[in-house]
Amino acid sequence: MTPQEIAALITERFGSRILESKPDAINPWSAVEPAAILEVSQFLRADDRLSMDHLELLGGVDYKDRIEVVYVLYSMKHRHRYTLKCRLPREAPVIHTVESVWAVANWHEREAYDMFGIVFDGHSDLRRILCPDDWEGYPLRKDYKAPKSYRDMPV
Amino acid sequence: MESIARLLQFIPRYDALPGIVRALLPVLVSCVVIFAALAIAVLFAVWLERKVSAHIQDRLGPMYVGGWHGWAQTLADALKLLLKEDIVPASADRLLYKMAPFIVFLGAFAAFVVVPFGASSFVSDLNIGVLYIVAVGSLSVIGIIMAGWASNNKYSLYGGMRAAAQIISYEIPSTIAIMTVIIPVGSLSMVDIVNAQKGGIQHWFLFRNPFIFLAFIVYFIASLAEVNRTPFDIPEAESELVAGYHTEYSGMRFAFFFLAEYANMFLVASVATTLFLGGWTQIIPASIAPQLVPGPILFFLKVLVIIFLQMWLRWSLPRLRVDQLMYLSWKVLLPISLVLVLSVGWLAVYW
Amino acid sequence: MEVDYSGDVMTLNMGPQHPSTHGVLRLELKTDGEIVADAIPHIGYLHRCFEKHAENVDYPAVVPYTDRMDYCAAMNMELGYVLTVEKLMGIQVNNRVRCIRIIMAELDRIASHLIAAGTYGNDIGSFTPFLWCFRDRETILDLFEETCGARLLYNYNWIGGLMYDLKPGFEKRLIEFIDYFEPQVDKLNTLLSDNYIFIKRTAAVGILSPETAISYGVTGPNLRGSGVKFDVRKDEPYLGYQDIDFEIPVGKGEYGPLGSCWDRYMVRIREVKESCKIIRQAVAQLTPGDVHESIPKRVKPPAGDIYMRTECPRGELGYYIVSDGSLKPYRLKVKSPCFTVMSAFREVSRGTMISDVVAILGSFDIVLGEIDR
Amino acid sequence: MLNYFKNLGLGSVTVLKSMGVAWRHLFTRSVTLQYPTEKWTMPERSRARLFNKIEDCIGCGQCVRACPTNCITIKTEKRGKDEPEIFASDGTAIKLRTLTYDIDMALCCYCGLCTFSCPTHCLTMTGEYEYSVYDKDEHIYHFAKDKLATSKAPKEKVDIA
Repeated sequence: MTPQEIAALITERFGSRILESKPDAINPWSAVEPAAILEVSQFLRADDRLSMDHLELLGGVDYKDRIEVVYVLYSMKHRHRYTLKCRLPREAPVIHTVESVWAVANWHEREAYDMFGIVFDGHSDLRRILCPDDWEGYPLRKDYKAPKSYRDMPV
Repeated sequence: MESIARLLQFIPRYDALPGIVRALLPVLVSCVVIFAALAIAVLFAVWLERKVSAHIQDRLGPMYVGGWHGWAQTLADALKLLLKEDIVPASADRLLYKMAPFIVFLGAFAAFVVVPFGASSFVSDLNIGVLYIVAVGSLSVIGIIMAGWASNNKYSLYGGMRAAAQIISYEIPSTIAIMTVIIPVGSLSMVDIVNAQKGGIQHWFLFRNPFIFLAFIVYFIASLAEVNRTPFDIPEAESELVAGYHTEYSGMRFAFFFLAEYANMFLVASVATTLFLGGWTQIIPASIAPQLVPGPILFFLKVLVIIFLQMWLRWSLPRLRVDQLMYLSWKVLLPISLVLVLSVGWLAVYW
Repeated sequence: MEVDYSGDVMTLNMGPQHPSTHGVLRLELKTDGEIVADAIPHIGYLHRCFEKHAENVDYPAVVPYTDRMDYCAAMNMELGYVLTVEKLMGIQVNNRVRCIRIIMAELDRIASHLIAAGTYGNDIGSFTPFLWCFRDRETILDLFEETCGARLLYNYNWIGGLMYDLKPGFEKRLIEFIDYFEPQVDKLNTLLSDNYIFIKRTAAVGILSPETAISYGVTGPNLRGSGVKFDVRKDEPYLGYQDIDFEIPVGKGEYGPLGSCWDRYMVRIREVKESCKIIRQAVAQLTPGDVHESIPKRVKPPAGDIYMRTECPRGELGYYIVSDGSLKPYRLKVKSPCFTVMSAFREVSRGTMISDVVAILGSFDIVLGEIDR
Repeated sequence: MLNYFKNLGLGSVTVLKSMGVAWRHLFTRSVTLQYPTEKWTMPERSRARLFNKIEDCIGCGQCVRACPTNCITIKTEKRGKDEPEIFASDGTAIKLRTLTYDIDMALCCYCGLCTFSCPTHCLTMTGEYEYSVYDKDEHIYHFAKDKLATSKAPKEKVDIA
C-alpha cells in the first residue's frame, strides 16, 4: 500500500481522531489523537490490508511547545511503512501503552519515559531503563540541565 | 621407598638415630621427592598446555621469560602467585576456605604413593593399589565442595555442586573400565599389573584385546571428567560460572588449586599408563632391540602422550551442558563399560 | 521445558562484570538449581548519551559518535547515519563511492560476524575458534587501516562521500584476502559449527518463533534464524544492493526446532559467505571517480523528519532524524537492533538452564555499546 | 535405540574431525607478532597522535569547530601591523599569533575531522601510537610554546633595529 492509501484508510476509519496527515512527506506520517492511539494501533496491526506487525521505532521528540511520540510501523507481510505521531502536552505527557500490540514497545516506552518523562498508561513495568533509577530529570528534554554531580560523584 | 631407605643408609651415623626417626625419615623423604617431581612436572605441563593451545590457535604462546620459548614462564607465574595477597572474603567460612585447596591437592598427591614410576621406583606396593587410587583420587571432591561452600559465593557454590555431581558420576564408569584390566591380571597391585604387561608393545593391555582398548577410551573420557577438563569442565566453566569453585581464591591458595588440577591430570594419565600402556615397560621387545631408555623416563613419556591428548581435546572441543554430561555418564559410558567388563570376563573364562 | 518453580528460588546476578555478558549487561537470574525460572536483563551501564551528544554537534561531527555505538561494526553504523542525512538532503553519490561503501560495509559485516562466531564458540566453551576468527578479522582491520587510518572507529563514510579514496592495489589485496578467507569458513564449520557437542548445546535451545520474533521487533540474523526471509538490503534496497546477486540465508532448523541458537549462529556463518560474494561483485563494479565529489561545504538539511534503516550486521539499524534546518540535528533517535533483541531475551530464556542462558545471549550477538548508546 | 547409536557415531566422528582440524593447525605458521621487539609498519594514513606544525598554523580555529569532543584549545591575538608579514609554507598569510594551541589527547577521539578542516594542512595525525603516560595531564600537548618564545625574540630584535 502506498502512504496515500494508508492515510486515506485510517482517516476513513477514524475520522476526526486523525488530526493531520502528510502522506507526501519524505517520511509519511499521520498525527493521531493521543487518546486513540491504542485503537489505531490495534487496527493497524490487525487489519489484513495493513498488518503492521513490526514496530520499528518508538521515541519521543521535544518540540519545546509539545512532546511528540513517534511510532514508525512496518509490515513484514506487505513491506510498507507508516509513521504515527501523537502530540502530548509538555507539562503532563500521558499516553496509553501499545505494549499489548507490539511486545517490543515495552522497552521502547521505558526508554521514552526515561528520556522524556512520557508516562505510558497501563505499562507493565515503567521504570527508567538507561539512566539510574534515582536519576533526576529527563535528559533529552530541551530544557534539561545536566546536574553537576550524581551521588557525590562529579558527572 | 626401599631404594630411598637404602640411600638413606649412607647418611653418617644413620643407625644411631632414634627408631621413630628411622621409620619416618624414608616416608618423609619419598614424599618430598614425589612432591618435587610432581611440582616440576606440573610446571612443565602448564607450559606445555600454553604452548599446545597457542599453536593450535596460530599463536606462539609465552616467548620471553627464560629465553628459549618462554620455558620459565610458569615458574615466574608460580612465584608471582606465591607473592600475591591471600584474600579471604569477609563472609567466608574461614577455616573451610583455607583448608579446601590443601585437601584438593592432598587427594591428587596421596594417590601417587602407589604409582610405580619404574621397576623399583615406587613408594609402596599396596596389594589394593588400584582401589587405593580410586578411593584417594576422589578425595578432591570434598575439597572442591568445601571451597564452593566456604567462599560464600553463588558461583562457587554452583561450581562445587556441579563438581560433586560430575566427579561422583564419572567414578563409576572409570572404575568399571579399570576392572577390565584387573580381570586378566587377577591382582589389584599396580606393580603386578605392570609386570603382567612386560615384553613390548604387543603385551600392553591396550593392544591385547579390543574390549580393553574400548575400555581405555571409556576410562580416558571418564578421567577427563574426573579432572574437570574440557569438554567436561563445567565446574569451572569460565563463561558461565566465572571460575567455578575457585572464583574467590587468590595467590597461593589459587596456585594450589591450579597445581592440583594438573597433578590430577598427571594422576589419571599415570593410572592410564600403568593400566593400559604398560607403565614403565619398554615399547620394543627385548628380543628385537636393546632396552636403552630407563623405565621412569619411558613412563614419563607415555604419561606425556596422554596429557597431550587431554590438551588436544581441550583446545578443540566445546563444553557439555550439565544434563548432557550426566547423560553421557549414565546412559553411554556406564552401559558400555558394563558390557566391556562382561565381555572381558567372558574371554577370561572361556578363552 | 515445563518445570514447577515452587521450590526455593535463588537470585543470581550475572554481570555487569561477567565473562560472557559481552559487555556490561546485568542479568538478574532467578534460579532453581540449574534451571532459570526468570532472567531479567538490566541495561544502561554503558549509557553515553549518544542522542544528547548528537543534538549538540554538527551533522558531520556525529559520524565519529555513531562509530562508538556498535564498535564491532562501526563502518555500518556510520553508513546508516550518512545515508539518512544524504536522503534528507537529497545528495546523490557517484558510483565509486557507492561501490566502496558496499565493499567496506560487507567487509565490516564479515569482521563483525567473525567476532560473533568466535565469541560464541568461547561462550560454549571452545576457545580455539575465537582466535582463528580474530586472526582473519585482523586482516580485515589491516585493510581498513590502510584505507582510512583507523582500525576500529573509522569515521570513513562522510556525508556525501568518503574520507579517502582506496589506495592503489587495495582491490588486489582484497580479492587475495577473500580467496584465502572463504576456505577458512569451512574449517571453522568443521571445528565448531558441525561439532556434535556444539550442536547439542545450541540446536534445541533458545527457540525464538517467527511470531515472537516479529512482535519483539527482532531483526537481522536473529530474525532470519527464525526462518523469516527479511533483509533490508533486498527488501528496501539502498546503495544499489538490488543489482547485486546474493542469497538471504535463513534458518532451516536442521538439528531441531526452527529459530534455535544454532540457526541464528549458522545464519551468520552463511552470511559471511554471501558477503564475500557481494564484495567480489562490488569490486567488479568499481569505476574511477572522485570520492569527495558531492561532499557539501555545509551540511544544512531542510527542516523535516526522516526515518531510514540499513542492514547492519546485528539487524536493521534505523535513524530517525528531526531537522529544524540548522547545522545541528534537532533530534536523533536510533533504532538499535540489539536493544530490541535484548527485550526478547526474557521471553526466550525462561525455563532454560544457566548454561543455556549464556548460549542464548551469545547467539543474540549483542553489543552493549549499541543497546545503551 | 538406532537413534542412540547414530548419535553416538555422529558424536565420535565430529569430535575426531574437530581434533583433526586442530591437529593440522599445530603445525601452521603462527601469526603472532612479538610486539615490543617486532613492530608492524604503520600505513601512511594511520590516525594516531595529533601533531601541529605550529609555524604553518594561521590560528583560524577551524579545527576547534570541527572537533566533536572539544579537545583543542586555541587562543590567538592579532599580530601588529608593524610586524613583518609571515607566511605559512603554502603561502597563506599568518595574521594571527597563536598564543596557546593545546590538544588534550586524552579527549581526542581520533576521528581526523580537524586535520581535514585545516586550511594550511599544518595539523596532521601521525602514526605515533606509543605515548602512554602516568599522569593524564601529560596528555595535553602544548604546541604553541615554542612559537611564543620565537615570536617574542624577533620583536626585541625589531626594537633594537
